[in-house]
Amino acid sequence: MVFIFKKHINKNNIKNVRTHFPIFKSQPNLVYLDSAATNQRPQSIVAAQSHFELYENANIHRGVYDLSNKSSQKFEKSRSIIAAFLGSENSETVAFTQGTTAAINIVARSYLEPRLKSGDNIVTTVMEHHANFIPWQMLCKKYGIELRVVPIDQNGDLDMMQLKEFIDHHTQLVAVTHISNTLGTINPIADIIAIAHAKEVPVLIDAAQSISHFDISIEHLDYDFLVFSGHKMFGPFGIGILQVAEKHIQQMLPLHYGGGMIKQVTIENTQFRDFPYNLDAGTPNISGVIGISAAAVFIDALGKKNMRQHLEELTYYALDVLAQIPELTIVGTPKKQAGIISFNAKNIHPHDVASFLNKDGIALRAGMHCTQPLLAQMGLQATARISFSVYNTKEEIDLLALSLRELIKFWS
Amino acid sequence: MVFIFKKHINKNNIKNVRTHFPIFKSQPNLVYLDSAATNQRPQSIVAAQSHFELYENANIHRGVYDLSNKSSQKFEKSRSIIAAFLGSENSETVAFTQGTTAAINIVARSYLEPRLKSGDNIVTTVMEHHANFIPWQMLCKKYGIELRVVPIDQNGDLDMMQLKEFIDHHTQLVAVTHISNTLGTINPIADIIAIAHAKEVPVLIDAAQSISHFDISIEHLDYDFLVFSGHKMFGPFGIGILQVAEKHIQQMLPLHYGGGMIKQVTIENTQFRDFPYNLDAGTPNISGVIGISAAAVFIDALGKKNMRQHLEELTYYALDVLAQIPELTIVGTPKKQAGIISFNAKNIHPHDVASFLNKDGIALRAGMHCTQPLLAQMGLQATARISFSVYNTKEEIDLLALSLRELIKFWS
Amino acid sequence: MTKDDLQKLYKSKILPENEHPYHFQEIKSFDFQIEAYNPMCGDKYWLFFEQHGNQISNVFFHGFGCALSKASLSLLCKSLEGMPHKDAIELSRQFVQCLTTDLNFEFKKESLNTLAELKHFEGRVDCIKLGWEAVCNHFENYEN
Amino acid sequence: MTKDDLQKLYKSKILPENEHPYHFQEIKSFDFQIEAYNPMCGDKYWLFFEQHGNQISNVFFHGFGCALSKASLSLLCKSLEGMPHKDAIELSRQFVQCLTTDLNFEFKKESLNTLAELKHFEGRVDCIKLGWEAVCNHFENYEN
Ligand SMILES: Cc1ncc(COP(=O)(O)O)c(C=O)c1O
Ligand SMILES: Cc1ncc(COP(=O)(O)O)c(C=O)c1O
Repeated sequence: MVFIFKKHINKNNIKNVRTHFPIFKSQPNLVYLDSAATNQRPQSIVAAQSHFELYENANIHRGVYDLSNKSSQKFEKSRSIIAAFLGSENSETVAFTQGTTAAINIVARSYLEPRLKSGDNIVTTVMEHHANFIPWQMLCKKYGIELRVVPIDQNGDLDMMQLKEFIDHHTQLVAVTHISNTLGTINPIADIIAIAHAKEVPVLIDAAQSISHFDISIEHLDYDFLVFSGHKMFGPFGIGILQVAEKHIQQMLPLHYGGGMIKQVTIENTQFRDFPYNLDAGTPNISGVIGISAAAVFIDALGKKNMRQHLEELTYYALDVLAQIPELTIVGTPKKQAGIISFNAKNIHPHDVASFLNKDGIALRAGMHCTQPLLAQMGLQATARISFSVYNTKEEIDLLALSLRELIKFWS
Repeated sequence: MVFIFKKHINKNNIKNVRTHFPIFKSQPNLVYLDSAATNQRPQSIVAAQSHFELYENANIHRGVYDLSNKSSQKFEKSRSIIAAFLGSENSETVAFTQGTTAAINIVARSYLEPRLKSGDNIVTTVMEHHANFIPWQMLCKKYGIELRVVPIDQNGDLDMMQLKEFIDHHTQLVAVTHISNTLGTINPIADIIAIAHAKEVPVLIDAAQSISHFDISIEHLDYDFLVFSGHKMFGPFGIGILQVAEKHIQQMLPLHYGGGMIKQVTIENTQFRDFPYNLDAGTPNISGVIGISAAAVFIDALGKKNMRQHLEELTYYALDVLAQIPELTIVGTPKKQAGIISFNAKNIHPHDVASFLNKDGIALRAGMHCTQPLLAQMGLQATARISFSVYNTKEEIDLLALSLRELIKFWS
Repeated sequence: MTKDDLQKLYKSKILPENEHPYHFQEIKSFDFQIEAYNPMCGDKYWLFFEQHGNQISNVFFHGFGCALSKASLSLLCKSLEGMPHKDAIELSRQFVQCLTTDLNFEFKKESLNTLAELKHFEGRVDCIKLGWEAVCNHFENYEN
Repeated sequence: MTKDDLQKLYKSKILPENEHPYHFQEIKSFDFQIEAYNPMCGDKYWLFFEQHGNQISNVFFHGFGCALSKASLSLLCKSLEGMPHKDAIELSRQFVQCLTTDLNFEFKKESLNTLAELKHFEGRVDCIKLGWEAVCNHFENYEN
């Protein structure tokens, strides 16, 4: 079974990377511009998982036999691969979750909730995905504390002055996205972390949209919590990561109760293991864990710098090309932008845009992108959104432009 | 891509079913007796998932383009397949979870916790897996209410008299396993449900060990909550099912907050969808869902009756064969038993048994099997456990016996 | 549906209705109003009903959404006007059923039949049924 | 490790130590005791220490576990007796490190070297290190 990395992936052949994604072989005309929703999957990562399931499958931890041992080793090895991928030698900073949403909710419940007291506040921003907004909103409602929502300016950049004012000694957490999944805005997270840490406030970074092409290292960035999903980094659904800075590890309570996370159970009482193992209640998603670590290996093989460069080229090219269609309005013109562009076509609702472009084989999203507060602030009901990954090309953007022009002509 | 069900599976060829499991082709001498921990995976189910990931992958719900539409359809179709598999036409009784453990914890938190008041009690049994014990223990501690733990008799059967006495009008839930994962005891769940319902007490059935070979239908059994895992029914890790009777659906609160489960979000407030969609916070494990429904189809194709018969034959054969080795003690002799046998060898610790048998290619579990209260009641520190699935054979049991005899001889 | 079919359909039915929607205006005095909102995509309309006794006399609508939802609402207004509540509910139910199940009905208004055929226009059925479903829900919750 | 190797090892080192463990008895008067418990498998022992000042004079142990953990504890008792705390901690740490990292130490007691080589006996390292780790943890928590 030599599925894995059959074709050599490296920094010189990012141009050929599309061949690693079988969907483009079976559907050569597919123009997939929805990678912000989920990435397509390379052969090697899917094979890493299915190889495990077909030939190496066993439950972990408590097995003495070879199959179970190897499975346990692969599982814990995956944890150290992810830790290294995030700039840490300590694999005990890394917990496996169901995805970004679950990871954020765990921080809300296992870390933040027990320490909230009246007079506290939580700082987040208006551009967050619902996953990084509703959990804080709900906590604030439950405890009657203040949710401080940093607005954006007319370009789609965070109002940093406001952010600075919002963070005070009663702030229990700053939760902010690295890249907006609707506008593509790249937020200055290093600055935000510095501002928050100056007031001794911990920071959660939602890296769902940046993990595959930005260097993210706890050593350099010094964030307190980092969250992201496998399926937005070429890996599988149903698995995500919560990385927790060493200084907070002791404060992380379990989420669920069950096997795997316990030390001792009597009829009267139970003692739990420490983070990250206290989050492994029940059989973990072992093949998902293997998949997400294979994804980290895949990304490192391609090189995040190359990926980012590729995405930036595509983004600026698309911004240029779309600007030449007068009936289009680009939504947001942030200082720095990567991989994601929202736009609207005059008189044509985003859903109609998506339906017509679909007939030309172009896959894009229309709607609110799980960012209703953002759209409300911008006075918009919906946008059409394109988003890129490593397999996209400039030719696809040309096809998009062609299709849009045709639609606009048809509509008028 | 005609991976799927390449070989025709039906009720007549249960004998040949082993050929559907590639691990036994690549390791022909593997005697896998740990299916209670996790099943091996047939080609068709792994292929159903990887085919989706490689050729049909897209995020669900909010996409207008074909790929996303088909993905959404497959996702919701999977829900109805599972509902039908569980005897319901109403797919809205079925929620996807991470597994059995997560499903039980959701019932504890989303259903039970908000209705607990002082003077209440929860009834469970001493033979539960930690997953169906600790969540109730924790709730009882938190609210100062009583956890009533039904003991077993010396055979390993539930003390039904005690169970009957424990359930009263202050009981908020009875949580019981269908089959003990340590003793193999089949509990009389129909009787238990009748007893509980006579006092209007809802019942949660942990079907982790029975789902693949027992007819379990909400129409006939009338349970209130049913939970099980994909990976113990030939499906993937990281996915499980929570089925909720229609009458409780309205009471199921969300667990996590995020995209997918919301109706409307403003800066001030959020409205949620109803169960089961209110549990889909964040991107669900789409390929896991496809995998678990493929597993249901696989099981139906084999026929649960055939599976059960096969398991019973193996179980009784093994009980016979092991009884002929005088140095062995079978742990538990319940009235009805299926698929699982615990035993101990005189003077040889279960771990040493497992290590030596491993050298003969026999994979079995040793330890406490996440049932510490049960082992404590039985005065045991650990057992060796064998468990069967559809791919096991009598020849394997003979090999097990041979290996055990050799070990016992070596040890003495 | 091919691209060609889609274009024909839009050209002949949807776009005209979308560009000149019937009774598309916000009115201030009405007998009752219904919100039709799809949180997944952001389409949001208000329907304003005027009635004499149990007879719907006028329906207006206003809001924001795609061409399909707007065209469908425009047809809804035209269709329900003059109907007793009972018939309006019946028609709305049938129309939603038609879009979401295998059942087929023959509607008097040809344009409704055209719309109903779009049940296989995947990913957009929600747009078409938006207003109709809101009407059903309203009457289920408030009238019965 | 082949089956043959496993059998040889058990025959020559583990089983004798397991069948005739050193100081395997529950004693009532001691200077301090340490619990060695592995919740994953249920192995559970108590270690009983007698000391003169900072010098460990006797170590007894009692409890239930597999042949490996028992043999390892038996060797532990033999090894630590007569040592000052400092040396006992040092030795325990080295032994655990030896089992769990790539580091290698040469121990004076040949039987310790044999045990330490079992670091590649997958799935059983926990059994071997059980008592030693308990000693490390005890001194870290209570002495320092
Ligand atoms: C009876 C029983 N309940 C619950 C569980 C927990 O299942 P999972 O680990 O898949 O959440 C198991 C599996 O070990 C089990 O056997
Ligand atoms: C910025 C951001 N945060 C969070 C999420 C939620 O991720 P998941 O659905 O994988 O939990 C997404 C994905 O849509 C996202 O783009």
